[in-house]
Amino acid sequence: MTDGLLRTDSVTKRFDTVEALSNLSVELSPGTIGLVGPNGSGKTTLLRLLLGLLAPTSGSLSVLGRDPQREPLLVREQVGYMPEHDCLMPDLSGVGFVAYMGRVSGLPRETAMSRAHEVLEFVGLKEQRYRKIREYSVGMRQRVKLAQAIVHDPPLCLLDEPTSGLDPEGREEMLGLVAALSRLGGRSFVLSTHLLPDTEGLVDQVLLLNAGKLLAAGPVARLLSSRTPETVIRIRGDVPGFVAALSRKGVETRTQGSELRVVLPSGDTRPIFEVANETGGQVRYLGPSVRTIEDLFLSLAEEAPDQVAP
Amino acid sequence: MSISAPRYGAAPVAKTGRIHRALTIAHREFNRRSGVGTVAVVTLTYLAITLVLTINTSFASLTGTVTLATFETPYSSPAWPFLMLIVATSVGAGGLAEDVGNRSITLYLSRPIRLIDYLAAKSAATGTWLVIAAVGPGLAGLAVVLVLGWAPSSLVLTGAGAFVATGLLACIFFTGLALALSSLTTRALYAGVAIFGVVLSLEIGAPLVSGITGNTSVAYASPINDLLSVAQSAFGISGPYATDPATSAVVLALSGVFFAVFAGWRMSRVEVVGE
Amino acid sequence: MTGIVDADSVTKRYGEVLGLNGFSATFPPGITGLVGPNGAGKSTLFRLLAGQLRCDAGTLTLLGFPAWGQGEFRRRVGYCPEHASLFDWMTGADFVTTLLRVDGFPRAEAQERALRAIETVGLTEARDRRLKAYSKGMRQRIKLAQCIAHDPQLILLDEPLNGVDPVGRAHLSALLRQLSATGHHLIVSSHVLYEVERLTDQIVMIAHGQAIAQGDLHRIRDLIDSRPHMVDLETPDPRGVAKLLGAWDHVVSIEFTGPGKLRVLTRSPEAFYAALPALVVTEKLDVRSVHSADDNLDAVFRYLAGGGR
Amino acid sequence: MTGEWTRLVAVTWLSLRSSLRGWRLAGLSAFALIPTLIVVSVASTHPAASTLSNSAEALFGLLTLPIVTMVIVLVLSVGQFRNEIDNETLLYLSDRSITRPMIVVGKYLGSLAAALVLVIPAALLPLAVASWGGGNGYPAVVPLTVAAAAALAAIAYGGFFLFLGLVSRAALLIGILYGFLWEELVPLLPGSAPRLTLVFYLRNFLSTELTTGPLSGYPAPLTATASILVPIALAAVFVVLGSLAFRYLETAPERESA
Repeated sequence: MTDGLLRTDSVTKRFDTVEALSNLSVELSPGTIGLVGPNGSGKTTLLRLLLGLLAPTSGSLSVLGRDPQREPLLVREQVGYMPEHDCLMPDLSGVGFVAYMGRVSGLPRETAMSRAHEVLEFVGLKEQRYRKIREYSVGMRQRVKLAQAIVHDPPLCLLDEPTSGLDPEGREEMLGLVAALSRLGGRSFVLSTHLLPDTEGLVDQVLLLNAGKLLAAGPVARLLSSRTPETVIRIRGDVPGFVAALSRKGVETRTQGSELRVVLPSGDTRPIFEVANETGGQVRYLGPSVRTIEDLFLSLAEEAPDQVAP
Repeated sequence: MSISAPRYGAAPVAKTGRIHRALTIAHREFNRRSGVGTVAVVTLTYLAITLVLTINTSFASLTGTVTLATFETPYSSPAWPFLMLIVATSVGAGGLAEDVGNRSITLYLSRPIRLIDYLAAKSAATGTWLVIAAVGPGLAGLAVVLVLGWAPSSLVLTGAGAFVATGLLACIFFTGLALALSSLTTRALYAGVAIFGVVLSLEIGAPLVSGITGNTSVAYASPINDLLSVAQSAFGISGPYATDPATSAVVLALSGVFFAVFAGWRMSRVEVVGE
Repeated sequence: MTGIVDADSVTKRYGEVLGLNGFSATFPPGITGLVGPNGAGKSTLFRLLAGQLRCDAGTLTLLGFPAWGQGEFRRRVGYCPEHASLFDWMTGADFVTTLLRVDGFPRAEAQERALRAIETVGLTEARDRRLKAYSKGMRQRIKLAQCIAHDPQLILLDEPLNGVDPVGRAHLSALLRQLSATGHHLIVSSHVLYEVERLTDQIVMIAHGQAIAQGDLHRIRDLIDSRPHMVDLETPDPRGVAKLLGAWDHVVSIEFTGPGKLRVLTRSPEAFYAALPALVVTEKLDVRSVHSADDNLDAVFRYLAGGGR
Repeated sequence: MTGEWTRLVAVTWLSLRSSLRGWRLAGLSAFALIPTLIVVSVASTHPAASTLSNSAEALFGLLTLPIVTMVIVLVLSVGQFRNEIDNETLLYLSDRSITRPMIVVGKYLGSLAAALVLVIPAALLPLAVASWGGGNGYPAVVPLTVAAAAALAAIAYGGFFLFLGLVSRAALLIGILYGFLWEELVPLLPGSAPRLTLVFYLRNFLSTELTTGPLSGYPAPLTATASILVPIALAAVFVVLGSLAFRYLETAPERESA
């Protein structure tokens, strides 16, 4: 697949005096893409530019080979959009709403209706699809928003903070839905989030933004490789004592939340159990650290906010 | 939760065109307005206008003096402007305001339609309701008159033409006004207050000014005055209205279009915000 | 025993929907985490405490005062609501100052306190910008500023970490710990357990409108350990390790789940983890990884919340 | 007690400022200017002096009082509580140490001040334009009475609409129906039915104070004092009712999570 999915060419978008995006140049191929950055980093602006809802102040974009400024309708026929904020029509039933959005996207009435049933069943709203949207909970609303974004079977879906406001279970389910859709193949996703763990194991490419500037972009595997392997330990018991004892053995630890991170020479875990045995600590978790997108983001954001990674 | 992915039917379907998409929006907007309130107001309009029309025609037919002017009687009642205002408020005030208020405007704009399609659809829905309320009752009354044989069919036909002409004009003006005021707020009822306030102020102010100053062109500023002037002329009455009916008609139509364009301008700026 | 907040069989219904259903808990001094999924009743409890709602049944007191009522004691309470709505047309400094004035502070003092609170939450640069232009994270922080500006004894924070990015989250956590260190009592709700875990040991768990567990984390950890655990081990010699572990009487079963992998089911996780290091050291085993999906708060939470259904 | 005073001033000032801003201020100001614009356009044609001053005065009874004042007070007062309950910003006030009646009074005074800022010029500017633009001058009693009637209208309608917005979701709709149908149509009825409208007392007041001119012809069976006291008493009743209602009112939205 050589066809580019998205391409931005030194795109800058300014609102009055605020530069929401600065000189952004990326090229992404089809797949599942994580658009990651803190709030206000320009994620929503980028999505709106891709939809042709905003015009770039300078630079140019292409979505599925088309310029969203010049051919907005052709682009939007190929793209599904799930906005971050609440945007539903409370007076419609779930199925009525999704079918309606399908028809506005150009589906004939019958097709729209049968697809609305299908996608609502898929997002887990089979039972509630005839109820009015105003009675839906936060999680159900989020699912309806996803359903309306995929009802017209677009090859590209832009999902803006799909896990926003959901509890862990709801988040897992929402991400599970996206994973299931992307496994089907043939469809690309851009998933924007400020919760970095959301993207783990789900996306194959990332685009990291901070304050409107590109931190890094490209395949996850490439970005995550290239660091000394660490081991993660979780200890129950006298943690400071454990750390001190380990340090006496010449192994330095880094504390991250409730976890300890160490670099073990040649991956030998024995010192850990020895120290645990001495200090009476329990080894509740032991395993190699997987370098996460969160680590990557934090280290890149600290290192050089202005520098564009390869 | 079991996950079974959507299959999306068998073959890719042929997409419908923009007109069809706009019609879908119009249809939904029309249905959304068919709540109890609107239906009650429109029913009231039908009852009031149809009754006044048939009762007056029946009296006139007793004395054998049914003319085109007889059919104009509903417009002479002070209730008529109020009815039009209430209908315009209940079918038009929410059109854009509610979509901006619950932010579903974002969904419309992210679909393969243009803003103009969306606005045209909204106008069509509001306009259809207004036509139903402004043209329908007159025609219904005339149908009764025709069935009961109180007036010759040629006269009834001319009367019908007059109702259609004035009703369409009222529809153009109030649709534009409702859209414009609806685009200024996120709450339908504020738009409703504004519709009442603007039209009633003009209705009181314009004749006053033109009466005192003798400057008849000021009277064109009152839409109700314009509508009544057009109606009287359409029904063949050389009435008390000092305005030229043709000019009044042009003023109404142009201001309706102007308001609609203004609404479009407002909506085109609604979404242009940062995160 | 009375705490900072005492709830005794508090029930709150919204029409037919239950918000709280016989919620009883005592919130001790210091930071307490109120943890539960969306819809569990966290926001309902906060709104009751903030005097926005009235209990249908039960008693709820904060600082010894009934929660439904106003008066001077409200100055000793700060509330930071979950949702993001603000007086969008005001500037940040204006917003906080005005609310302090509503609390009866004279103008000069209100301004001074507002600036201090805004500095504390790190918004000094943005204080003269309109709230409309604030990002989600900034809104969260200005809400916090209005909540702490009058130096209240009790601070109620409904999902303060929601929508805040990792960097901001670290700063905010530090601030909350500092507030607690300076003698403030905090009740912090979250649906993300590990966030609260980093903040405090005192937890009240809520599900379906009821407190399903409360106490310090160790007690809740004991709850975790009171259930059987499935522990996955990685070692180059799974059979050898299995033979040794099989001799322990609390080990129920051992399964070989792949090359170099085994899964141990133990009835007593506490005993298992306590004995494992000694075994590894004395038998010179090479255990590369230890992992159990049952050993975290999420697991116990699912277990407890599921039981309440 | 100084604390109470500070609180009241803070809420009043907050509600005044939130009432007069943005598009709403622009719209309402434009609205308030309509009578003045009308008088300006009349004056520009140089009519007879008495015609000009009479029409400017008459305009107050025809347009400024029943429509312009009504719209301004309706929009400003109904939203005081309703919008803040819907936007969930009311809690920033109601979770503080201020008592709830004080919030009601503060909001009433704030919205009243905002209404007066718009309504008094709307009432007086047309008279001023008429005097300067070639009309007869008015005796001092005319602008004073007109301003007092406008203020009285703001006081009375403001109290009622504030109360409506506090207790009803459909406050604006009820307000429209009351303001444009009840207050317009009931005065047309015979007998003592018009006494059920506020506009009756306002007109009574105008006609007892002014003995000549277009505003002197309304039915005036009551004394000036009575016609002043009734609207003020009504406003006081609604503010007190609002304070009582607000003490028992839950100000959070009726659901668990937003």
